[in-house]
Amino acid sequence: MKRFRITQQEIVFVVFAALFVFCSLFLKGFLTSANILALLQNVSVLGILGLAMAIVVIGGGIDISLIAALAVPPGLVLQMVQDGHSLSSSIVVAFAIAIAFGLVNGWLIAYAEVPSLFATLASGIFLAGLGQAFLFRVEVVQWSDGMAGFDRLGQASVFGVPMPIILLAATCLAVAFLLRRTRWGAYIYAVGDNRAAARVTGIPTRPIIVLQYVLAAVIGCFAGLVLAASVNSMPTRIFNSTLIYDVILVVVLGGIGLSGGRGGVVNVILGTLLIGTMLNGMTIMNLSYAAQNLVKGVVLLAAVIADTFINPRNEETAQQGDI
Amino acid sequence: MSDIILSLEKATKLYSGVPAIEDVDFELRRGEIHALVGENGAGKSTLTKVMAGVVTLTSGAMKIDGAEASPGTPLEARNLGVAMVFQENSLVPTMTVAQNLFLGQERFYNRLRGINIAAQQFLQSLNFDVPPTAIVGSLGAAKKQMVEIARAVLHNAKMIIFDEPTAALTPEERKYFFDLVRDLKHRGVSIVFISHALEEALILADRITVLRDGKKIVTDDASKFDRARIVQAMVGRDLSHTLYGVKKTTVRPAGERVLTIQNLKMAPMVKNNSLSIFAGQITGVFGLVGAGRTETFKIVAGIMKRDFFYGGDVILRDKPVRYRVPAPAVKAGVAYVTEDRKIEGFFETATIARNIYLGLLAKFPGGRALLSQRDQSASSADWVKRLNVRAIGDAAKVIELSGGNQQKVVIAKSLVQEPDLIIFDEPTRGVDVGAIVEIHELINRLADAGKAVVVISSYLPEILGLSDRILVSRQGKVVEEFSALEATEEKIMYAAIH
Amino acid sequence: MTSLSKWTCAGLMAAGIAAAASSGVFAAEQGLNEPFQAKFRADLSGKTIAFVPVAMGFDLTEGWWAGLKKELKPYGIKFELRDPNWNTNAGAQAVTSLVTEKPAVMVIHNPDVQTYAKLLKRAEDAGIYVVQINMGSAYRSSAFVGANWIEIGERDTEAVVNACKGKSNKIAIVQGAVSAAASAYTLRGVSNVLAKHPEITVVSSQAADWDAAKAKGITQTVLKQHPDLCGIVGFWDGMDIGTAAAVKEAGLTGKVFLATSGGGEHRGACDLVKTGAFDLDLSYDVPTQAAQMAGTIKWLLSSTDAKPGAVKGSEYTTLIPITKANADAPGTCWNLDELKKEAGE
Amino acid sequence: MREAIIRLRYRYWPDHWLGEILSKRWTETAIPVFVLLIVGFWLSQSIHNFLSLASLADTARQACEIGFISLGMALVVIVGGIDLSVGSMFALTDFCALFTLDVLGWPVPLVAAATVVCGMLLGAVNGILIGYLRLRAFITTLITLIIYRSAFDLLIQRYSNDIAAAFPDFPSWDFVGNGTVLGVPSVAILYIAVAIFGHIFLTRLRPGWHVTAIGGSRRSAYNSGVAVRRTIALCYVASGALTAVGALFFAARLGTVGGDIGVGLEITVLTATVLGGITLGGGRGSVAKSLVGTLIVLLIINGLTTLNARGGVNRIVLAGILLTAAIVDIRWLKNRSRIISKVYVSPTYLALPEPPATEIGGGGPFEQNDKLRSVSLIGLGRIEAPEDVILDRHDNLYAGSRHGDIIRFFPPDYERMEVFAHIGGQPLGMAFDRKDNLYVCIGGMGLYRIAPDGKVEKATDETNRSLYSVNDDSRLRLADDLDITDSGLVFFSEATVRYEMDEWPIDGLEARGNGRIICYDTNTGKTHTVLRGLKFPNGICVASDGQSILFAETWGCSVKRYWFDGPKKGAVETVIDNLPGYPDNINLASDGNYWLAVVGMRSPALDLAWKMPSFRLRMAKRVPGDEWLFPNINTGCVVKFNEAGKILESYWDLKGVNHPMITSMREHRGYLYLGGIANNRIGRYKLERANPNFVQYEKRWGKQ
Repeated sequence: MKRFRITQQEIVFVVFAALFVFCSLFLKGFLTSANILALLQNVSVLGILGLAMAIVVIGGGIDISLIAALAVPPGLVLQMVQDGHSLSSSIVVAFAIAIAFGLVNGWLIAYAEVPSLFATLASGIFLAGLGQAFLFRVEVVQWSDGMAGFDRLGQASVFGVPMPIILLAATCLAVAFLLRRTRWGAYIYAVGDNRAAARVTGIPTRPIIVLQYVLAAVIGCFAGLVLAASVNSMPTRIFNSTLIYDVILVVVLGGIGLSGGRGGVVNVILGTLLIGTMLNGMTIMNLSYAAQNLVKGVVLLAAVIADTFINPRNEETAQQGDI
Repeated sequence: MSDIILSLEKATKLYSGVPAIEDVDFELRRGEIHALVGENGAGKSTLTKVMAGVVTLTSGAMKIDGAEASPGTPLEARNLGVAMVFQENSLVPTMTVAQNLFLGQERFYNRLRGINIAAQQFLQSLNFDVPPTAIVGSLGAAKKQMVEIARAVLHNAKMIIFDEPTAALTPEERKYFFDLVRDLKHRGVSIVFISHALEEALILADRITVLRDGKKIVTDDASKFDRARIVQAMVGRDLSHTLYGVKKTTVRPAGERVLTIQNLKMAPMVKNNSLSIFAGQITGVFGLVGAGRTETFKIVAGIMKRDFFYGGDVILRDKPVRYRVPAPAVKAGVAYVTEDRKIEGFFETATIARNIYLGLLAKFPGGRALLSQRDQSASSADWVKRLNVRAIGDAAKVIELSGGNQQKVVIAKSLVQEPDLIIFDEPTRGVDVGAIVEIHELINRLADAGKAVVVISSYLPEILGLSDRILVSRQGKVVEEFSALEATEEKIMYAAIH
Repeated sequence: MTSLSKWTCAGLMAAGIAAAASSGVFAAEQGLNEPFQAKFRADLSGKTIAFVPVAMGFDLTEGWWAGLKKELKPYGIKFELRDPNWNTNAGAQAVTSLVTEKPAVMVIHNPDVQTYAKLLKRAEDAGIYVVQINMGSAYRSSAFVGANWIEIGERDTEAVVNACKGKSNKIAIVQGAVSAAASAYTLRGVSNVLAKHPEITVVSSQAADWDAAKAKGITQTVLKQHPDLCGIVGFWDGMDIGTAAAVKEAGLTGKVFLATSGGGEHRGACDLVKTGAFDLDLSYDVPTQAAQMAGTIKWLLSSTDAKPGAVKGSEYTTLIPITKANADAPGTCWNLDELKKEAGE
Repeated sequence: MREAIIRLRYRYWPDHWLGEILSKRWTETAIPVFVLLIVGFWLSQSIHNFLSLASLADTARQACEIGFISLGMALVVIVGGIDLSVGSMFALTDFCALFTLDVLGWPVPLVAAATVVCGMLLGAVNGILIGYLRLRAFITTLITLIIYRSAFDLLIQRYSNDIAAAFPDFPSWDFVGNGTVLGVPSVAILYIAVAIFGHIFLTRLRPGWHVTAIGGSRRSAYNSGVAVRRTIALCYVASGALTAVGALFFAARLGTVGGDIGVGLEITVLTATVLGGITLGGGRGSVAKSLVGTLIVLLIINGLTTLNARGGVNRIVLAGILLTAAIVDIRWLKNRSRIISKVYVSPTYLALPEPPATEIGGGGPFEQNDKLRSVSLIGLGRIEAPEDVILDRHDNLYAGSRHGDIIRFFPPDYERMEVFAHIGGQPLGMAFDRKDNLYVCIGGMGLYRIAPDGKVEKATDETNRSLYSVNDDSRLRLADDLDITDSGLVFFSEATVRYEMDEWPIDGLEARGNGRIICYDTNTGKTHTVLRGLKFPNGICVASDGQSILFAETWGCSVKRYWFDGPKKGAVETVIDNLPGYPDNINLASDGNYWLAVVGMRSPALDLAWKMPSFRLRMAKRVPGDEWLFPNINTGCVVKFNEAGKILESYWDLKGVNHPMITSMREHRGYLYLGGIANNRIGRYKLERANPNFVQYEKRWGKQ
């Protein structure tokens, strides 16, 4: 009975492979090492954010405030350096803010028991507002001389591999290590799988939930620094964009169920690759942005529908509040 | 009109290729009470779900009133005159009692006052004291069960299927229920009911069908059965002497006092409860559902919080403690094995080994940041062997195991923490007979090893068979204490009710 | 002369004259009473100006706001700011409620050509002057002050086409948001020029939604496929930071000609031109726009016949092309912090 | 002095309202409403023309547009899903409206229809995917959000110039966008209509029930025969349609297809929905909650904008209020039932005079004796809880039982018994009418009538709802005793309206006038309440004059008389004011006097406690319920009193061995038959000096 089942992860892999083969065959210039690197580089920030989201989703929550964590603390780094502070102290301040933000998120969700969707929605708005009102003078925080050298984080390359890809890979390894090899990783899975059981077993569920959101905020902040370094500015308006939806798609599409306790780094990589291949292929085809979105949406929908047909859910196995 | 209201011929239902019931022939006569018994997984629930239209047969035929029928939804089944009271509560927790009662046969426009009054009339006419305007989610298990039963009766069905209808009822309410069932029978309604309490089947039923491993073993008049014959048919071997063994003749002496509870309060379930637990013996805690037993010990284990003001004291080995979360309780050597393993028992997508290892980690993190694959396999191999957990492979997820094996994993997850005070809450609920015996042996071994063991159960034979000392709980507090030597079913039951 | 130095000079001169006058001539004897200035002051004092930008918090809107305050505050004009923060619906609501509150003038920065159009008509019918800034709407109000996007598109493209002479003739276009008026008009300007230059091939023309990261991603891909690209037309310097970063990353700085446009704030424009990120940045010089608006408002409020809705006019901004040649020159760019300081914020 | 203050405080301050109000389901929304009031107050203070009609109308237009979408979202969330695609649907339907109007030139009604149909189609895509194909709502609507948005982007690229060029000038279109009826914006009128319908839909109509049921428990709904898939799909269609309606008004008001129309709208709407208290996950929610949430969010956003707040400040304040409200609301919902259980019991002040002496040798009419020692027993062990006993013309003895049966014992020895009728509930008081129908008060059910052939009929189970009662008191909870007048009026008492049948002792702890007397007219079938605010009214007996009834107030330890006819009609008068115990049933004696059962004796401790409401309040909060100080109801007596209320004699059973408890008694042919609610027997006592031919209903209505 088991072996006939194909998981969503495998479906996404099949779709990705098919797309990749299709693009390689029919698109001139797709299957070149330069383009593949460009493909990866274009989605590396998305991938890093996906890892942050994955930690939270595996732990049974969701973090809508990730984009605020991406935009505000790194923006502050640029702003502080612009105002004459040293780069290192600015980075320390930024990470301190990210950690504090994660703590607040975690507290709201674990202790005040506000549903994660709502808590992070509101806290994200709060952080974005804070940045907009008090931290930045203009929404696009520009690079300044004090940042010299820091742009290597986004623009350098090692052995021809652009830095963001290396950073994505490093984050993947770090997160995979955390989730698979450490006690806290095991706890995160346990909490996401069955929070009540984890509690009864004696796992400190609330601190673990707080930890998830702190990790997410810190990784989000890191992604923001990479983003800022690669475009030489921090467009904090990115908070208004629909980037968070792409992040959720990467995670969920990769096969990490929103119900928690399932999936891992592999799923994020898969989701990221699928999105990356699609976007890159369509950019090569010179499709307009709107058309790209349309195609992206339809392919995603097809993948999700395929999953439903292969792994049908019926009234017997349906979960309560299964959104 | 034939005498047979419903019949199944060679009924087979496959779940993903695995038969849940196989070639079952079944006949239900008009106006009879028919008991279905069998172990967990024997196919009772599947059989009844087929009749109620929740699942459809893979092969075989079903006839209702002589006509071929295969209801695809509960609605179709109900239109054919079949109503069912489900084991897993099938009420809508966010709606009122009255709404739940009429759900499915409501009118297009429903006057709220009208349905409230009608619901009250109906519930009271069955002598069920349930306020019609209460939200179902806020009711206790017994009241929910009453609403559930009332709903099936309200549907005016030709046959009603009850799946474990009396589990949550007090003896008083159970009596009303029996009267109700007999009354229905007199009105010509056929009753199918599933029960774990074999005595009920023997008292109430006209005929009994025993299922085992998805196959029908025997159907016969109830008068031709006794307890031993049913058990033998259920299990396939004679277990009557090992299961719920004969009355104890010796008891273990009380060791050191491990736990003292004084005036513990948690509104509205626990009311000024006081008791003591000793090492080296099994303390059985008996009480009806809603007597506050589970809540009291959940407070001890830090799973629930006592009332903030005037909440009373929990004293663990002469030291007053007040755990707000279970983690420190676990560290202090208190283990609670839950009564509801699906909700707070195990991690369903994790393997057996990981489940057990998580228990170990939670108690002895000891600065180990990294997981050790070796520890995990060692601890799990040890406990899988000690508890005789049967699984298809090491990578099997716990959700795929049978109820008994799931329960063993939950127990192992707690025992790996080497607790001194172990609280078993309904340790054999939903566990097959073979596993019950094993779990009972394990509990006895723990007490012999000097641990303080608490067994909470609402099943009297289990309490009497296991305990050295019996506490009886009623309305939120312990009201009576017996030595196992002096206790009888009558005495305990009297204390639990009056 | 650039605007900043112009104002500084003007300010100094005015101060000098005033000082001379007070100490000298007027002290000596009574002069001629200028007949209109009292009425002018009376017409302005106590009036309210409401500003509805698309959002505050970027160089353009902050600059306009500061510039307006600097010019008009001394005349006792009161200011209302309604910041919809990129939310069109909230903006429409703000404009709607302003119509009932009846300020003397509304300065409107349209998110698109339609959303406010009906409301602006209602406002003028209700007796409020409407000045539209930079992004016009379908409704023509008393005044439009702003850049000529078609001209921007044309001049940027011409510069790119020139730079491509003798090279591959492949260019890319990085648009803003397709639905935005600024982007659509600029694109028209681009195609106007391209129509005259059939030798140019556009290898990519995509919308980056005013988003630097997206612009970078698009440009990266384009550059990987067309390393011989000779020029890029960008639609906004705030977004083209990303385009420039992609160019730099590909090591093509100086080889690919990047033309863009923006408000001319020194950090976003001159500094980036200096570093070579942009080769051409057409600036519509926000302080000048603000000064022009202020002048228009003064005229509208003090005029006797220009009733709201009765007059309609436009003031297209004269563009300042910023290139390496003038990026260092004082007055080419302006400084938001200083402007804010002058406005007393 | 202090006592007087306490008395006045408890007489005039309605303590019990707190618990009753909190028990109302709508108080779940209390926190959001509270926040809304604060926000509204704050804005009206800081914005000078905030409350002006024009300003309110402006706010209303936008609020109602968003409000439509919130309603759709509420519906989807209640059914257990989520709809993230509303923003994009809003944009597409807005485009649809303007495209058909400006480009295709359709007439306005057709445009409206087309827009709504377009919304329904878009919603149907979601509905089919989520309802029928069982996709997950979150991910599905996330994807359709992207698809719809990009479709919109592609469409406006092509058509925005055409739409921008048109300035449609139809009065009807302007009316949709800007029209008012009596100063109320057109959109608000439609919204109110839809909201009212929505409320009725969710609470009373079958499909609404199905929606709630699916959200509350999908499996239960399926098992109850609800068409789960179709209902879910239709909810998404409705969400699409409602979004389209919002977009239609938006299009008419602004006429724009700007690129960022509806971007982020799903966040606003979701925030409003959650803030209003509609739980994600389903099953809980109402139209009012949706409205409250929408208003809070919009008032904050617009109010702060008007107050010249920059976007950032606006966001900080909004998020701060959202989080605070969410935290408080979660605490509130979590502890609400616990708070109710703490505050529902609200004791009040009751001062009784020193009871008359009952001790042996103390003299007086209540002096204890042992007369009832010699009662003979009927049905010992075969009957449970005969609260009342009654005999018919043929000397048959009837008694209620705990199982809801009316048991009939046959003369002469009353050994043989049968179940005369089964009703259910707890049969309490009984009385025969002129035609030998037996009327029975059933605790928990109401008033029932049993024909002589044993056929059971419901007489009444509902009375008129009183105006000032917080609890809906139209339902009969504890009908207790009754009697029937010559003209066919059934007067029956309801002991308490605050507690259910099985909680009646708590009413004794409260000692408030929670009971009432109700009249059921057998001629018209109508029921109405005649007296309210009685302290556990219990026994009822039509007095000899035929114009008044005597009734016992159990906690008042008194017997009163109420005239329902004659010159003193409507008056109430005290007959006995200070009994030594708690009176229960009253019945006629053969000599024209009255029998009164005293169910239990007063104790000094409770008498004192009744004067100390705050003491009992503390007790109710801290001591478990079964250890509260309750009125003692196990030993009692029967007394006889005359028309003037003078006690003539009393009958006791001091040891309580033979007949432990007395709640009722009937005199019949020289015997006194005794019932007791805790007994398993009926007592029969031979009266001396009694009329051996006395049959109560023969005396009343003559022989037949």
